[in-house]
Amino acid sequence: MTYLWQKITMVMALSASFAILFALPYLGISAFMVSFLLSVFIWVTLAVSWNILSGYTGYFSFGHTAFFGSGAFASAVADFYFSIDYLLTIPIAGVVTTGMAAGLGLVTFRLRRLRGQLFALTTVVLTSVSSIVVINNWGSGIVMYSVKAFWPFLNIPHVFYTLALLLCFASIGISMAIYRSRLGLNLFAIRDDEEAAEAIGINTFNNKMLAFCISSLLVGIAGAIFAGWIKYVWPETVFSINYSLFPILMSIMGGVGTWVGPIIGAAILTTIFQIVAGGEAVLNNIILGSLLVAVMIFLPHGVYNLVLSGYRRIRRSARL
Amino acid sequence: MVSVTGVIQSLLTGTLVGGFYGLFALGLTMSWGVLDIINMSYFPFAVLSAYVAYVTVTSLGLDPFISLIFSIPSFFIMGILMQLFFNKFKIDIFRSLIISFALFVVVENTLTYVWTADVRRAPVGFLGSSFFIDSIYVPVGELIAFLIGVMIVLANVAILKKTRLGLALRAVAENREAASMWGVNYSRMALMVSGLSMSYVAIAGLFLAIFFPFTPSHGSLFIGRVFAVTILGGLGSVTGAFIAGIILGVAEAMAAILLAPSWSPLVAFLLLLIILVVKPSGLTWR
Amino acid sequence: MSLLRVMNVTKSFGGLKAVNNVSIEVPQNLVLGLIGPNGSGKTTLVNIIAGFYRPDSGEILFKGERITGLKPYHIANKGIVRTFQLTRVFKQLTVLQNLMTALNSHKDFNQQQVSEILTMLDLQHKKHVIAGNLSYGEQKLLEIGRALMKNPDLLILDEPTSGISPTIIGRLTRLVKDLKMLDKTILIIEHNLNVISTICDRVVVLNYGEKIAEGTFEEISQDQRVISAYIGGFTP
Amino acid sequence: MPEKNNEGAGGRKISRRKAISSTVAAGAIVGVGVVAGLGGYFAGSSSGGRVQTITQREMVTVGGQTVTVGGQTVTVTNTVTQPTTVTATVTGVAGTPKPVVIGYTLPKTGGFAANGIIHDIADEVAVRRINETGGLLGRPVQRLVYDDRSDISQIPPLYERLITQDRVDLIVGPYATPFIAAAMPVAEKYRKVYIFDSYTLPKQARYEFAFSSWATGYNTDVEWPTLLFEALQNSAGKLPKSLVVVHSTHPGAAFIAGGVPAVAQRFGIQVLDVIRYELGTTDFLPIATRLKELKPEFLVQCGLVLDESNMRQALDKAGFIPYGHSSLWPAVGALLGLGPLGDGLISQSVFEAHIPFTQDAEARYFVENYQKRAREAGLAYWKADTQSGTSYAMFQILREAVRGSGSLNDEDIGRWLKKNKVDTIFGELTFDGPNNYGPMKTWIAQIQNGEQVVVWPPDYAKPRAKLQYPSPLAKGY
Repeated sequence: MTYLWQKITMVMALSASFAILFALPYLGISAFMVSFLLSVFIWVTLAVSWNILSGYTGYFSFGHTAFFGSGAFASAVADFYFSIDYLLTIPIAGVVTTGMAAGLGLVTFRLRRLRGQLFALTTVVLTSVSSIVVINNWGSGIVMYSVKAFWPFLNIPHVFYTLALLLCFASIGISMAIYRSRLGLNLFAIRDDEEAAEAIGINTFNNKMLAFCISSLLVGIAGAIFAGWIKYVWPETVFSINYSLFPILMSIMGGVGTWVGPIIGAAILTTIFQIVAGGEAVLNNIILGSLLVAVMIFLPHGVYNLVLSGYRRIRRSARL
Repeated sequence: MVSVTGVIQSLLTGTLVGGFYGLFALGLTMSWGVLDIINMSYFPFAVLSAYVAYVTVTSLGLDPFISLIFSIPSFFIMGILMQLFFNKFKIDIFRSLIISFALFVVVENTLTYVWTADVRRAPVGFLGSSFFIDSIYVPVGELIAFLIGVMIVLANVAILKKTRLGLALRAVAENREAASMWGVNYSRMALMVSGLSMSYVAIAGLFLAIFFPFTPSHGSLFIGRVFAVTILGGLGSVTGAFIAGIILGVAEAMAAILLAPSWSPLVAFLLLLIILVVKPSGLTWR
Repeated sequence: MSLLRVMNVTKSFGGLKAVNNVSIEVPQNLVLGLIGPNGSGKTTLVNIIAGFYRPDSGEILFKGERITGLKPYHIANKGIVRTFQLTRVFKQLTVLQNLMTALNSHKDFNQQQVSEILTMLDLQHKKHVIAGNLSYGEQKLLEIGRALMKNPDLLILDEPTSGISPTIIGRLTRLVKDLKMLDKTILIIEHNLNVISTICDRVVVLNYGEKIAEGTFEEISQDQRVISAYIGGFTP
Repeated sequence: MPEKNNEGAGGRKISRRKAISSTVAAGAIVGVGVVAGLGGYFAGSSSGGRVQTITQREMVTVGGQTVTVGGQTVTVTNTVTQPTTVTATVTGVAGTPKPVVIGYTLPKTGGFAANGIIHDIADEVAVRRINETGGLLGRPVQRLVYDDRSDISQIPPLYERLITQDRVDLIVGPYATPFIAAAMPVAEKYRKVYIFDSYTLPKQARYEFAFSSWATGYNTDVEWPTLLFEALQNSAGKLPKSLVVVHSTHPGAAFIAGGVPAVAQRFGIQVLDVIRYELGTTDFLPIATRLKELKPEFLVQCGLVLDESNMRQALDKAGFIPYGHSSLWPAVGALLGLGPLGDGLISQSVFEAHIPFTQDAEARYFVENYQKRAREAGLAYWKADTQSGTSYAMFQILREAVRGSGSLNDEDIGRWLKKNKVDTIFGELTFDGPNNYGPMKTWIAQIQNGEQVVVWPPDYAKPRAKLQYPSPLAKGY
């Protein structure tokens, strides 16, 4: 009963906010807001997808850079060299990154001992390996000023905004679904005690693989959309360590392991970055750093938890 | 095409340079493996130590190594303070990452504020030179860095084997709860370890100043390698990290001379991967 | 016929033979006790049965079907569920969620079964407590409950009474007795011989990885080798 | 699982918890939009507000009445040295025309900041010059500079923000090729005139109003090596027999390196090897070792910032230094830090602080003021050179174009630039070639006893300066 009720609210809330965000550009918000929100969507996607694997299973991944960069380049190369329609390159990018994830998973998830560490390292390795491969082939980057796509596509207003929005909500939906599903429970079990999970009959390997593939798929697509939007794909930038680091920070800041946390974290951090861009950049960054420390001290479990407990307090006071 | 001397040369220089990577990773492996703290802030702190050396050389006109007299103690204290902070607020591994990243940002930008983002280079005299054994060259600075690394490793092994602290360290590295049951005063030991790690960082930073011209954001260049070395060496294993560093260095150097420099990191990392698949525990020598 | 047959299983770590050519039969609807001094290879044997270790030699048949070297989750789904010596509940999940993990899908969720098990463990009132906040003893109970959620054909309990308070030991023995009533087949490793004597139909004694005796508690308590294995510390 | 951790005991809480979390979640999702929106808007407006703050220092006279401009973009470095920041608002001063705001981004933090600060100072000087010479169309000029954190994903939002949020009158390019490339589509989208200073992929600057203040020439990958070898032939009177090309994966560097071998062959020089290294490489010993094996007479390194000085040192350690060593855009400061070892390194240059460049009054103004400010800012290498020169010229070009076309309309400015010549601190520039590139005006410079001087071609070379080749430091043959 309650379950059904809150399912309904959830769906309504999601679709409502989607509708709002979808409409925003046509309600004449400034183009800056459009492209800013776009970058927010991409960051949210990255944070949420990181959380799907690392937040839920506790397997720490430093590999988002690899998937993001590879996704971006997969799309750029397909579009520029093989002149494949841009829209088609998006799924291609997804396939490529998922393949990478599957390969890495096959290597690491099979090994029993020191799972966490080993996985962390292999993701670091994957990052540098993929970036080096790309650098050695398309080191000077690819300029996509003329994105090849079937003609009406480019005329769609705010097309990249829409794509990013769709992806963002897709990943939120997926993350939420997993959180509530059997898969989610398995992943939490794996995070708490992998051997016990095996002993109770959970196929840990498959579950981890699934989570990893979903996560990397989302990141790859994000990369492809980023490529089309930024129109200049350069290894140094799409393989920047930020794409590994910031999703982690965002998730932790928002509340790691919850499905809402990363969304909040991403929104907040991206906004802060915009704010500190103006004026005395260096001082702003110092302030930003101190602020992060404060957040982590006073909100040990992330912002989302603060919101939750705050809500509870209201409820309680309301009841009295 | 490549002569024997070339290969030997690369082996040598690779080993020495790898020693520097190992040296750089010591701090991280200690704090990650023993304290469960992934301390990103070590990178800009290393650069800070580099600036200290820079000032010692340019303003005071002294030998860069003099700077250690100042930087090691102060870094040791900073490490202790940092750990006190982490203990006070019971920082777990996740939050340690974000907090130390915040510190990363603060320190790096403070450096930018003080010294500007401009490139600095400390004139290092003979440390930048090299001597020759027949046609093989041995860079002095790298050699010294390597030797210091070796000394630290040996000292560390001695500590682990002989002292009570060492016992405690091993116990904690194995299993923290158990260790605390056996009456290891974790928090005090943590202070010690954190202080040590920071002093290692100070040393690494000194060599940063000796080897390269640097900017406040120079530490970031090493994040990838240092993480790889740390994890490959086996978290908490100083010896492991150092050896992992050497493997990385040699692999890079060999690849650079046999294939192409632009491919060398790839070879190095693939090598790490292979080693891991063969020996998943990492090169844990405790 | 017997549910589980362990045939000449050997497993060695380095030089040491942890389990040496051991054969055991676990008959249907019986509680079999597995005892022996520390390091006699009891837990190793359980790990082999549950698929955590691969035996160097020997075969394991379950319901007449060969399960040697299958993955642990596979064996668990075939109907052998084990608990751990140091309890391993999912500390960040609630009691209910812990039980749920044993199901293969949310669809199999059965309110009645859950409440039955919770009553059996008497943890009904703690349904939504985070497992990590339970007492150690309660965690042990929960772990068994989690195993029961799978309605295993064979339940393996690894030292259920180790390191818990006498009161909980009482609850545990009662629990095992209840299970016996329900005709469950149980393989139980135990130090506490009172527990063994009260609940086990048959007992197998291991020492230095070898089976030195098998029979009813009375029989083995007469056995000279068993007595010498437990130097004196053995009073039925 | 924080969310669960603080769940107390007690029944029927599960459903409520879920209910709570779902509602909160819903809020959060809507929050994304709202938070972001507010944040972004606040960011925009707050900086918009900051545009108004001004500093005493830059008080100037325009059309007889006093106005004050330009405090907005004071960098850390000059607030340190010039704390006299008085805040009043432009609108507060009676009867002043509204200032012309020129918006762009610079890497003030992160990997590219080392050169970012140089550009920032040069731009500040350039803008002050514009204001001292009557502003633009009688209106004072001020810069609105955002920090792109050396992160390319920041570029499009920031430029959108400048154009649509802050509604700046004009924009110019950020620093470094990839960033300039990333901002170009945005400029194109709003058809803003887009002048930039440090872009090295001329073939890819396709936007019709894209203008480079750095006259690299459209075929710089052929023209520059040609000039280099001509310099060797004529100024030094000697060509190397063999060379090795070592280049970074930086797009501009790789582009030029790609052209070198063909040109070298045309000059009858044997190309022994082409070695590519990853951008951000710090350890050059392997490359040095390899060069020691190959023993080329000449080394063409296409790298940037620190690569050359690292390479120099590695070569010295390896005990092999070629007769000649050329590079593209080194950080001269770092090279001078090497002492004598830096001497003899050849590199590209469009401007050095010596005759003939300093014969031009504008150039003298730039040199004096830039070097003063750079010293105040505490830069290790404070001499005016290519980096700062192109940066200054960028604003010169904008100034001339606005004054020439007599309009702030981007179309007019753009069309005027395509047709006319512009006189800059390094001579006359034209934008009539493909992708608006005129002929190459990039020269051969060399570090000679502790300072970088242009040595070729003669009409730009420092008097009596000759290209030194072979270098006396050469060893290991």
